[in-house]
Amino acid sequence: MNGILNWILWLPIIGMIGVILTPKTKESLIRFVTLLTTSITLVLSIVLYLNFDTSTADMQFVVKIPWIEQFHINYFLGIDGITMLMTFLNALLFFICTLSSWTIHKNVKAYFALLLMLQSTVFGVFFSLDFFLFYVYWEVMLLPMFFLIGIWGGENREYAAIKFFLYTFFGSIFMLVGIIALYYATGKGVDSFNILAHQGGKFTELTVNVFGKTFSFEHLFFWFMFLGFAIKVPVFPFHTWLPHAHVQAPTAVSVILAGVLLKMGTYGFLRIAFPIFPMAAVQSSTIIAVLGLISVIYGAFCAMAQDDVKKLVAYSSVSHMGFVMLGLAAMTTQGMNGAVLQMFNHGTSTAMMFLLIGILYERSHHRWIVKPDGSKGYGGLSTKLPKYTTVFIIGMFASLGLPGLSGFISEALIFLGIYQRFTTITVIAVVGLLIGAAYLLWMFKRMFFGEVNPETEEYDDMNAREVFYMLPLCIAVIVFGIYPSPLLNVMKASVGQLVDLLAKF
Amino acid sequence: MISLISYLLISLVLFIVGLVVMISRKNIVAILLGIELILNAAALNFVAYSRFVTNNLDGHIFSLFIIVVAAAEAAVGLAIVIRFFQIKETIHIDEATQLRN
Amino acid sequence: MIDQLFGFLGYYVPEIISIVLMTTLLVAEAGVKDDHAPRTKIHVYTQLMLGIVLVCLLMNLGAKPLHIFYNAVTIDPFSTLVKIIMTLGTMGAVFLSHSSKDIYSNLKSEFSIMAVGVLIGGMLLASANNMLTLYLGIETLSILSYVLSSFKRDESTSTEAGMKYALYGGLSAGIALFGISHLYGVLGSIQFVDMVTKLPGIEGVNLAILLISFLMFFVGIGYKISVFPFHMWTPDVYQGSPIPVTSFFAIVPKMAGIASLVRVSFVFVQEGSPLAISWIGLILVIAAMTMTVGNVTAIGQTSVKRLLAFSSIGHVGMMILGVVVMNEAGVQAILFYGIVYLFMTLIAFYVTSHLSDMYGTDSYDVFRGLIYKHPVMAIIMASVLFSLAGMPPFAGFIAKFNIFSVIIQKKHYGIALVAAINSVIALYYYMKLAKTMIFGTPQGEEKVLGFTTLNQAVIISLFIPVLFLGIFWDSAMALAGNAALFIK
Amino acid sequence: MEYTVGSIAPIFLAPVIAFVINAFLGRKLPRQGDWLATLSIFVSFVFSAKIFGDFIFGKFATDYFIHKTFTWFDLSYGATIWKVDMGVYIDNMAAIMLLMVSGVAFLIHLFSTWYMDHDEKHGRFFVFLPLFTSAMLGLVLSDNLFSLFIFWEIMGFCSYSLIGIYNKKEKAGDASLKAFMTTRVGDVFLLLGMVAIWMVIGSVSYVDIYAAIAEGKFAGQTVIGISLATFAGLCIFLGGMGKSAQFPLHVWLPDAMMGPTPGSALIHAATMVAAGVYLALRMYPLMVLGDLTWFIAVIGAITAFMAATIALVQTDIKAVLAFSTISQLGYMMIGVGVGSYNAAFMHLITHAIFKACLFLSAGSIIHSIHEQEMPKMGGLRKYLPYTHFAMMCCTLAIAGIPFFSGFVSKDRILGDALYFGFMAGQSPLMAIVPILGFAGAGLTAFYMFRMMFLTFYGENRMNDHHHDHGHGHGHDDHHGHEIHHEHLNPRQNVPLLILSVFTLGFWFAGTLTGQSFGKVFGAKTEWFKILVEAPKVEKFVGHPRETFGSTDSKPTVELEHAHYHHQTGYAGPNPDEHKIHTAHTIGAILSIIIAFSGVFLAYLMYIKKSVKPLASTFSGYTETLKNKYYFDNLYVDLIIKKGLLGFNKFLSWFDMGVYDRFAVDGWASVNRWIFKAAKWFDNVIVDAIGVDGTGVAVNLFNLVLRIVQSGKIQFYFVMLVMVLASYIWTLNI
Repeated sequence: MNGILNWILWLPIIGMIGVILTPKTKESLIRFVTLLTTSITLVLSIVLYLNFDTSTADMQFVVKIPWIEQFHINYFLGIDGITMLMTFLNALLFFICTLSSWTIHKNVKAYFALLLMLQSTVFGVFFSLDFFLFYVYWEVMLLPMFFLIGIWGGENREYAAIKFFLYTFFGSIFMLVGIIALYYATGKGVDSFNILAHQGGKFTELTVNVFGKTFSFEHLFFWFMFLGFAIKVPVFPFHTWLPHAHVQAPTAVSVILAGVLLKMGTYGFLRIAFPIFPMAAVQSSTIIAVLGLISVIYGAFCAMAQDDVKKLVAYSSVSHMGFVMLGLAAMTTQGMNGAVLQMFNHGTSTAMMFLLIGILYERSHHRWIVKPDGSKGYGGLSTKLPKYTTVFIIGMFASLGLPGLSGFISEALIFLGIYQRFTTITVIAVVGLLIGAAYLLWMFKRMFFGEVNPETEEYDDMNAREVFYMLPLCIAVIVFGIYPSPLLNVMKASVGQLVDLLAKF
Repeated sequence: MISLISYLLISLVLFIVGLVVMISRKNIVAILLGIELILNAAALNFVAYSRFVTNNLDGHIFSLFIIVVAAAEAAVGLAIVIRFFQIKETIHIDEATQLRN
Repeated sequence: MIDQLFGFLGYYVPEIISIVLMTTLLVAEAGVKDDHAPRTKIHVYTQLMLGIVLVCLLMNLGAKPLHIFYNAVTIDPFSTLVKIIMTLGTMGAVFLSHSSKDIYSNLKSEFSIMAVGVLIGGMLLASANNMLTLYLGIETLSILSYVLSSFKRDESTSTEAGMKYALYGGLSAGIALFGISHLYGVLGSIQFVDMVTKLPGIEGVNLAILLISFLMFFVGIGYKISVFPFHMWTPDVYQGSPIPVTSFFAIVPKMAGIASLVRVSFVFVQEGSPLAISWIGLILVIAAMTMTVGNVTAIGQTSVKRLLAFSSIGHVGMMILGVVVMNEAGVQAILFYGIVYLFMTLIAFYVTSHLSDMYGTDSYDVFRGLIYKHPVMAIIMASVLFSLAGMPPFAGFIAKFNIFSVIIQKKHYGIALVAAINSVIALYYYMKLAKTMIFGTPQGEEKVLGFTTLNQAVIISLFIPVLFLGIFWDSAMALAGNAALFIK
Repeated sequence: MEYTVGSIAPIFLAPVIAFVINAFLGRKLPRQGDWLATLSIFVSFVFSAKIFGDFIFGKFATDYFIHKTFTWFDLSYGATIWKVDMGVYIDNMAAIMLLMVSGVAFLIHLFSTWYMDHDEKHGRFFVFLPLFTSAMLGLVLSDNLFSLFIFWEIMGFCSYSLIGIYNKKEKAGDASLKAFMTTRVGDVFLLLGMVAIWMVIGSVSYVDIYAAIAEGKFAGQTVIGISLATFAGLCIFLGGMGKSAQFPLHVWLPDAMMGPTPGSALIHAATMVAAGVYLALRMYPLMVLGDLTWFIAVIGAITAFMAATIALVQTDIKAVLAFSTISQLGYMMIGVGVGSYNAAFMHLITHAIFKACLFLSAGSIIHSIHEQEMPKMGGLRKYLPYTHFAMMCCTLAIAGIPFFSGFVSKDRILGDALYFGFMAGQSPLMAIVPILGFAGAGLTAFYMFRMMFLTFYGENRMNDHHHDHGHGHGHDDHHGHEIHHEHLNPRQNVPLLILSVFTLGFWFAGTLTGQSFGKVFGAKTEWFKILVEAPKVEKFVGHPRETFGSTDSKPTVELEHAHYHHQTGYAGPNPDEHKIHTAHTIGAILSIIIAFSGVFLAYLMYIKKSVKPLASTFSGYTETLKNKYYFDNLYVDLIIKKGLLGFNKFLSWFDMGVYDRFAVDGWASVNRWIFKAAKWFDNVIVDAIGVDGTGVAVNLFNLVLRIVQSGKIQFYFVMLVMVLASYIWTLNI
């Protein structure tokens, strides 16, 4: 069982090599190879889930191989509850994205190769427990994203790709400084790059001197890490790369971006920033909460103003990730669990939204709710595309947090958590819920109600393939909305441990 | 009795004169001469120091090497200047502003 | 006496072979007419000899450090490793010169002569152990470099470049020499070992003179490695010179200069030495300024050659950060960076040279849509650009990582931040080029021609280390560490 | 009495199953599965009836209740124990509610099978209706605010879907959006209040909340400055206001009539809108503790009166009913506020029945003549006799005519309101509660009979060939709008008749007049009054938590006949018993007089035509009424369109156009400016600095460097020497 992480991590790379070896002309074969790889990965991740021991918060399925002896850098993999969910989400979304990318015809080979590479790197980020390995994956992940956005994106793709790349790189370079500082703060010992070994607030007394001013080591490097992760989330002041990237990226990439990559930021907080710098985290939790609150409200308001439906959903993920930040800032059992659950649920629901927008885009070749000239972009879709409408309603209500669908429980938990520490913020944050419903329903009303547009006439309803790949998400959204325990039981030990740790400071 | 200081002063003067020549004169050959002046200042220093301070031959040898190097440098420099003149038909330094951002 | 002279010749074989090579080349060049075949022979011969030099150097790599020829030169793993890098750089440049159209065919073997000459100077400089050797090294490097940079005889730009280089070099060398002369006066010797012993006792006027003259002396090295503010000749010369020359300049003289900088720092700047106080600060400021100037100026460039030139300035700024920390780890980082930098620079210049040969210009446009014209070239070039920017999984990241690691170890967080910002800026302009190659749509549909399998083989074989050292870098680190061990 | 999952779950699950089946293969089923939905509701009706029987016919004591829980999910780890329990809480109130909901829902389903026939949305309608019913039943069954909130929202979703079911109509979309958002405003507050309670007392189960109130756990707790009880109570009541369309948030209910009439009957008349009142009743002790009763009463009074006035001028029959619903809900809130707990609940039940019946009758009219505008109707009495009968019963009931259910409940409420306003020593301002209440009662009688007269009486005002119908020989012409002479159709009329039977007063009062004597069907005397009481919180302290499968606890207290204190709702001897009695008597008399005068006025106006209709007399005021006091304009045009959207547009412009452009990319324009300056300064600068990412500073620096790099070698010399000098100077020796 121990090697399974290796398999999940490297299978996509094997698949990528397979894709590269397939001749350029055999496009269907290439698609098939990719699909095969992703589906095997999905199966493996389910096997992983079945063998996962929910009772313990320790790392499981650990793989540890020395890599660079001199620096004590190891090839060190392992998962706990939080990562388990992310792993499953990642496997699922890539499987679905492969199916949804069936309609890609430009440069198929390169596309799927990059897609598989992306999957492997994302797995790497979630699995790696060695700081160096983590950073390497964190950075390498940018390369396939850069090319996927830049080559298969919309008309303004280069700008978006470069912006995404630079923004993230800017954040992560600070993270690198932090990582190295930790390496020396722990005396270059055997565990200097071991993430787990750093955890538990070992650095509360240290101080550092920058440009002649003295800072607390913990605070300084907490904020360095914060920068790296907050840009990824993205939290309010660092969010502007997201709309560009989302609007320009092809459907599958938006799905991955919103579904998994944003979670890497919050995952970073859970695995690195909070456990390693608990004191700083607790002391600056108010700032995080305020930033999260601003993201919630600001994102929601901006989303409401959008005429481009994809941009709207992009801003909505700013808002929803703000909820995650609120939950993290709460640092209570409910808040943290809610945050992690929200990570998963937002993954599924937003993925649904982006996929659906992609499906619509393939038919209409535009994404205007209201065209720049003021005319309706769509209209009467619900009469024309009944199946599509049903799925859309499920996805939409899931992401606006309708009870009975997945989004609600996580948001409720986050509210319960945040209320205990920041009452006022909670009171303000409910506005986010309100607007969150408003922009989605308003969009739905403008797109789906009313008489059928002349151009809408030609659209045909979701075909079998599309239904097939939307189905798992619908099921996930509904089932985990009614019965979240399968998710919560997996994560609660790991989260609980973190909460207990933070409670000490 | 000529002391070390006077040698140093002279060499300093030479050095500064060389600098000034290089900075002020527009004639490339003159600038090359400025380089020579600076080198000679250094050479003078070496000899003086080895005479008055260190009492070993290092300085003398060094100065010999300097002379050789200066000759080589001058040769190459002049060769390039000649090419420059053949192309531009001038040796005015401000003509050499073709390379710039 | 005799054995002091000849006993250690064994360790000096590489230099000797190079000198022999240079002289033989001179003779051969005199012999041949203006046709291509013999030049190929000469080229092959050069490469062979350089290969032998390489082998000898590799054999020296294990040797304990020793000062030979009455302390004139030091043979230690450090200098040997630097020499290896330089030799590889020379081989690359010579190969490039042979294929490049930027150098007149009748001058190709002359290029080899000059290159080998510069290599000899570099070797001298790298293992210089007294002021005389050091000075001679610098001058040998410089004088031949002047010739190289003015290699396109009847192009005004090239000549102008050569002339500027000559004048600027002359001035810097002169100032350095003036400084050296006063150092000799104050410390009473030109042997490093003897000078160091005198250092602690210096005070008063002598101290002032010492400091000033040491600064002047630093000008000599500084302009060779073209650090701010002595870098100003660099862009013009790099622009004016033919591409093979530029690539050569970007590697060999820089490595030699850095080597001597390292040695001088380690010899003179020790505990209790009066220089120690100001030296670190000086290098810190210079490094920060250099990398910032290099990267920021590189942003604006449209000529890829200039871009690479400025970026090389930026990289030098990165490298000399390794000097700041004054320990083996720093030197190790520098050497590793040097190795990686060698391969990356060579590939970058290869591609640029070939494209500019083909299209007659080296502007961004010739790179537009390269992925469709020559996928292999484009992918390798893109990877190298990301590697230069310090992206994993390429070796450039490891090099950067090591530099960061040593400076943070000494808690220079401020400079670490500067370096961090710089690598973001660097990433930006490298990415702009990569973007042009991969996202851009080519104007013409024509494929890239004339990029022979040999060239491809060379590029790929140069690329392998860039990738390999990015993932399994411990062996190379161990090598560099071993070389750095005996620096003191 | 043993209750297991098997005896309770079907109430909730049967409709759910129907929903799932209809949702997935409804199209394949015969009649798109409407029979299945109806059947499922009947199943839950049977089970509810069982429970009702157990509770009402003497099996249990007054405040016996079933409370069974199971763990939904559990976040406990290590020392921290935290889990979310779901459960079932059934007391008398719940039992009655269950019977009402399932019964009414069943009849409405039955009616819908006729009404929705051949409707394009038939299938979809029968997907959402059972889902809604299950949610409503689940809400009644649930033992805590959390699950209540969940079902609450699901009902909101069903209402959204049913309002917007005719998705071709743009207005349907608007209406559904409006309905969902307006209720959502309340809902988020409800969530907030729930969270507040949860995090302080550690649970939101009714039982625990009551116990906490009794133990004084709320004492001293404050939220953002207000006492917790007030804050939470207010938030929860706001939720109720949203759902029950109380005064500021009432705007959505009239528009909600876009949906099919039976849907409106079930959701927007009988059950869902009553959920807000139900919630207020459940949380009554909290309201008392938070001293919110006066607020509830005032809101209720305003709503009751305002809606009644608006109803005066409506011409659409469904609109009249909609506003009457709002108004009646206002009465219920008054009842809650003035502490006539059981009257309020009774009114909820009676109103549910007669209002459902009214809507169904309206449905049967509309479906028969394809017309909603009352001025175009008239004289339908002879075509639709059964409908007329049913509707007349209900109108009598709602108008508060004696012997009808409406009188029984409303008169008690008004009586208590009278006491509350004048005798309970409240501030004189509270007098508006009874005043508005009675005024509203009169108006109600008036507009309801106005509706009856306009619809069923007088001459038929439809176009000519309909007149032919009037003369009875039009059966063979095939024009669009025929009035079929109504035959007794089991699916159309039987539900109406059944419902109309239950508009009689004695079912609820146990007597005909509502005064206390006599026994009916062996039910306890005045069963309603006795069985439904405000929860006596101290009884819940330390009550054992039961999970499913464990045995029930025995009845905790024996029967009590005492009235309970009006202001607190706590049991105990009441000092001013007689005052209340006088208040009730006065109230009864007053309301009878007012009701009859209202009816009489309507008669004069619309039958006798001896009094000119309102519209002509106060036309200005009529305009205001026609525009519903301009609430829609205020909300939609001003707040939403101008305020919110404008702000959002600005914000997103700021985000992309300002923040992103200048702070992040840093510089588009600044950059261009730098170039201009540079060109003008020195033609050194030839090409564009990069496109993105490095910020103004870098570019300025770049500019400087480019100027320095002038290509003049001697300038380089100067720089060199200067820098060297400056270095030497920094050595400061």
